[in-house]
Amino acid sequence: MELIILNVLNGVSFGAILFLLCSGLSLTFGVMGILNLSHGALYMVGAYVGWSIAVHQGLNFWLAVLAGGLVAGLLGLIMERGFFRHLHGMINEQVLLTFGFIYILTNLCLWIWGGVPKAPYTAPSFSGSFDIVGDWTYSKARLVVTGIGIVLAAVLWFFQEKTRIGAIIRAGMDNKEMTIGLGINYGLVATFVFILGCFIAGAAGVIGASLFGVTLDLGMSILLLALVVVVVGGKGSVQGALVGGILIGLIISFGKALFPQISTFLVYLVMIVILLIKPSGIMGKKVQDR
Amino acid sequence: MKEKKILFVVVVLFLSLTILTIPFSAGYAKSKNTKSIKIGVLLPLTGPYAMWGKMFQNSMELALDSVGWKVAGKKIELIIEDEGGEDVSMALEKAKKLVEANRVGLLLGPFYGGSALSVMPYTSSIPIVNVKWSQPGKNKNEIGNKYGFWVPTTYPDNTYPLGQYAYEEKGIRTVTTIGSDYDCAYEFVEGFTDAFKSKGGKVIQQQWAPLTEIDYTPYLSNLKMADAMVIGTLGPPAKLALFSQYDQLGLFKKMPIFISEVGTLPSPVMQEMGDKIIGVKGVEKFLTSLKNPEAQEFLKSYQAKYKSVPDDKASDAYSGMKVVLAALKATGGDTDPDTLKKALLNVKLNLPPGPFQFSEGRVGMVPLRVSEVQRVGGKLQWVPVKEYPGRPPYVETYP
Amino acid sequence: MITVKRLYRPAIFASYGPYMIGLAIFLIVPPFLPMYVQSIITKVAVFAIFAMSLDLIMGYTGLLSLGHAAFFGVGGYMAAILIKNFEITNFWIVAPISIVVAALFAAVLGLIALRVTGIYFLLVTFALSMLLASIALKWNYVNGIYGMAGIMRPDLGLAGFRLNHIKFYYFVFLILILCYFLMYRVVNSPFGHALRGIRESESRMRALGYNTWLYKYITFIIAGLFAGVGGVLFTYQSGVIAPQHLGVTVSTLAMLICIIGGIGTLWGPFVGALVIILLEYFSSINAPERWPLILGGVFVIAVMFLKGGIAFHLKKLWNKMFLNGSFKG
Amino acid sequence: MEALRAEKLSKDFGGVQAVRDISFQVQRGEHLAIIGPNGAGKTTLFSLLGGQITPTTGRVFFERKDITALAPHRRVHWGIARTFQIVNLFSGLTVLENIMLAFQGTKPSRFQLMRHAMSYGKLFVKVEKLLTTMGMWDRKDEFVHALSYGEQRKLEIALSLATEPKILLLDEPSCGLTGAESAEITGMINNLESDITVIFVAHDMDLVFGVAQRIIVLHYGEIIVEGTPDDIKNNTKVREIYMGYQGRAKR
Repeated sequence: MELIILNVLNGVSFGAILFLLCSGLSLTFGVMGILNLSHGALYMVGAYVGWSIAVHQGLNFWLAVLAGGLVAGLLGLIMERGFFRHLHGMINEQVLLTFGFIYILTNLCLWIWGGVPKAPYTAPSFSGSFDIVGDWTYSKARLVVTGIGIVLAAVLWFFQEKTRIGAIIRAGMDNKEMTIGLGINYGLVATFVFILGCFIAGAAGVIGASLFGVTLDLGMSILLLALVVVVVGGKGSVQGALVGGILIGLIISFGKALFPQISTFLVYLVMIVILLIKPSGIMGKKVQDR
Repeated sequence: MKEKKILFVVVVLFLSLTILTIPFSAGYAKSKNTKSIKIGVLLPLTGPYAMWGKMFQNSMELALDSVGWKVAGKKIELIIEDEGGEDVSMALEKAKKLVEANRVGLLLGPFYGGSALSVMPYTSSIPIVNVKWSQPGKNKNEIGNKYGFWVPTTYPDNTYPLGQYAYEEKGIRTVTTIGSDYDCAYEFVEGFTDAFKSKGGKVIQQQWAPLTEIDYTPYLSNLKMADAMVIGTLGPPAKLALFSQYDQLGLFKKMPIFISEVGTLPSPVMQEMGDKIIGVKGVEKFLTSLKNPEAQEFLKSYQAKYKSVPDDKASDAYSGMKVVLAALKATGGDTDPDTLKKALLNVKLNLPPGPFQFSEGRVGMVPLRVSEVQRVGGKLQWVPVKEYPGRPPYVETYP
Repeated sequence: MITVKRLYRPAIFASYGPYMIGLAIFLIVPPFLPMYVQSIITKVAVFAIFAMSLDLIMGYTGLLSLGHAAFFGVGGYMAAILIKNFEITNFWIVAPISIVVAALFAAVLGLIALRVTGIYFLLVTFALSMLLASIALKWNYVNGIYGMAGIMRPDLGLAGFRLNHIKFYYFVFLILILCYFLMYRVVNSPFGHALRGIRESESRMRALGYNTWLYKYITFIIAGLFAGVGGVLFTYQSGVIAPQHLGVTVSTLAMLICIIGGIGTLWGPFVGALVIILLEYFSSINAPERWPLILGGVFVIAVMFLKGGIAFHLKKLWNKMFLNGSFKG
Repeated sequence: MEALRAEKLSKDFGGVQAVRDISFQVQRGEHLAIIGPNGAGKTTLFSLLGGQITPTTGRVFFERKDITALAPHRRVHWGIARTFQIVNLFSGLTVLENIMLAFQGTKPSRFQLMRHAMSYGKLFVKVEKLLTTMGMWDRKDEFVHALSYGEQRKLEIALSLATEPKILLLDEPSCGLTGAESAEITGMINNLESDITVIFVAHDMDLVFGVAQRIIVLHYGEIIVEGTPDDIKNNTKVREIYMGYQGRAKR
């Protein structure tokens, strides 16, 4: 019995991390139609920056989260202003450009932080564990992560559904020309959302590092999972990223426990099935076939 | 029009860059002076094992400093290439370049198992002596290469003493194992379980995680309770995360951990992990707390030159270069494959891990030490608890 | 009443000049290069074939695939399985079977991938190739993560004729010319023109009586077939085939080669392959620790500044010199 | 001889009844115009005939054969060609290449993999004839994106003519053209071969009365009037719909 509870907790907390990562990717993909493959690399950069602040300098964990987010946001600004602005609608150029950034960012991290992987680091109040069922204990850090995930989901949902900027974003996703036609400086809003997405990726990196630590090929392995979640959840919707993240998290954790051999195939299989049945994802907007 | 000009300049610059690099390296091949001995080295400078690339380079250069980069009156030239990480075909391209362009006398490395397997057929077909400080697996076409030498012992032999120790000294009767889903981990676990089962121990569960695994918690919450948990080896992404996840599930109190490579927990990481890892046992050749003179001398000179603590893999590279230098001294600098092979086979040397000698199957024999993480003078350290003398591998080799 | 069979007959040298010069360079120069550069140039030829096959679906039909390496890898793996596990060494048995298997995979995966369009086609092809890569990673029959190594030069079944480095290079170059010729015919045939029509406007093509899905499906198979040819030759050239040769890094490399070379022209990918493979190799020699930085930088520069690719600009330069500027894109 | 018949065609998009049980017949060689204010369902009806969308209820017959579920590209082979309201051409290709593609659309050679596309002498003769009649032969090497809007509209019609259709569906052929250019289009339609049936949708009344032999007026998805151009001219209901729009609605 506890096996099921543990696996559910594992799935949900891993799903929360995936949500933290994918909410940014899903927003930038939905709002600007840009598939930012270097989103995973921003997550890794955030985690490394967080390590420098929290462990190397020994400062407060939440300061590290902020720092990780800011650095990733700054990189996002440079990427958007410098490059993506010129590549609207040219999908394969965007894919190549972002892939180039993965090479650059990974090697820069190797250069700055060296090759040694960093152990997981977290705020002192979150390390350790507490008893839940039978003689099993469960890590506080994972629950904190789940909590952060839920809180961020609520904030982003509120931001997207209830605020004025949220309305503009959703309008832009449905019909970009019309939104611009209404005199809204959609370019500025899109840039803001892109930087926000990158900020969330960087912050998620630090929060994720409290569970997984940081290594050089984190950028690529986390990216593959993020793409699956964005597709399953549906692009452009925060709820989609949350549902997609939790679903994939559960599939992975139960997959590893019950049939470890095929857990890696499972994830890609689910992605392909969803793409075929409902390309716009579970919660995604209907895709107009322009 | 201005924009067209920039484009044109970029294109011309682009093409000249590529054309330029060809003659540069082709010309490079012309410098064939026989006065110096050229040693080609393949190191993982990028990719998942980049952390060890720099360390190997430091240790090798340290060993060469000790002989003033000269042996038998000839200068030694070290040519280092990046073996790349995931793309195993790159290691083969670089090996060809080292052999054909730089005319290296012998080849050191590559380190990653996949790259080693792809380079092996090439080096054995030339032939050229290929000394490696990565551990050989039981894979026939790797260990069967007649000109291949391995300074460390095979995977199973490395963990065999740990299995004996667990059963005899610690009274462990049942174990559960976890490792990454590739043959290096399979063989590490196999070495432990062979020894453990031969004494009568029982393996109640074996779990294998994908190499790119990020989150081990699902495997840990799926653990069956046993006397101990054995870790084969884990893919780079999150091997350290396993220990903190193990702690977060409160398992350190329930089940001691045996790991197959002390290198999994290098000293800077140990200080970060803190006291939860006290009591973790592992097996390795070189430990900073060893007392023999060669070990202390290596430790002091490494720390003096590079300001960081060397670990077991650094000692392998240092020992590898020392063995090669000894053999080259014996052959008077001649790198003919057969003479060099004979010289390497009868090298007997005292190295940081202890007395060293190659087995007939060309695998290094050094004493192995089962050791434990303890807090010594405020710092967490691997402390040797039992030493097993070096002996020929129990795994089949091909002299 | 014009009865000329072919409308265009411009001066022979002006329109075929580039081909002649390119051919001359690649036939005469290699014997003088050191052996390891020869094997790199062979790798250039292999990736030129692979990139051309991607250009068929990306440049001509306008389908963006991020999983084309799947067929490249399947061709390579099939050859490795036949050589290592079945001990069939004759090239004329191994190559055709592997190419057909690659085409079969394209036929099956095409049915799945072509149900969606645009960015979702990109994602489905990406997921399919990663699925194949994770299967190869786990499958002990193909040696798991280390892949299959130790594959020697192909044995052409001619007694006493051994393919050494330079002979193998000419053999691969010959196959490259053959593939180029076949793809050139396909691209300039009515079928090829229909592909360009589909790239420009698929709805218009449907309104003119073309079953556009069938065209895309056939092209997907043809491209898979030629990618299989590239895969087989890659296995012989590099001596090893591993799971990451099925994955996204090789697909993106092919995409970069097409973009830098110039999509929509067949010899663009050839120029792109020459530049990228040489750059990747020599930058990793000259800067062992920092070469990914250089390669990543090249990705970015190429995408931002080389609109249309090197081939486009070379052609413009060529036409300015010979066709006194009557250049059409 | 009956060329095309629609029986109780209706189509609703999620509750919105765009077209409601429309039935009409067209004889071979006849010129039928479909007019009506915006949003009357003209384009929907047109897409139903062209096969781009399938009807919710009702059937379409071509020479008494049921083609309701026939795929659009198959309909072209049977002889039904259509043009698009928004110009939909191959802008990256030359005029000649556009026309060649159109001619090949229904020929078996369209799947030919090996032979050079330009080596079809017979096909080339037809292309040359069509382009000269359209007066675009001298523009044949021009890229479509370099053509003027009027030329693109003419090319749009030329493309559908190139499929040698029995029925030509024209979706607002003169939309956005100057008076002179639309007169040219009217002349072109009138001197088509007599056995080609033309069904077209238009707002330009000169084109309608200059070409149509019969007119159907749609309003809110229903046929309200059907008849010769003269009946329509002085039909009170038609005047009310159009006039009503200009003046204050009486109701």
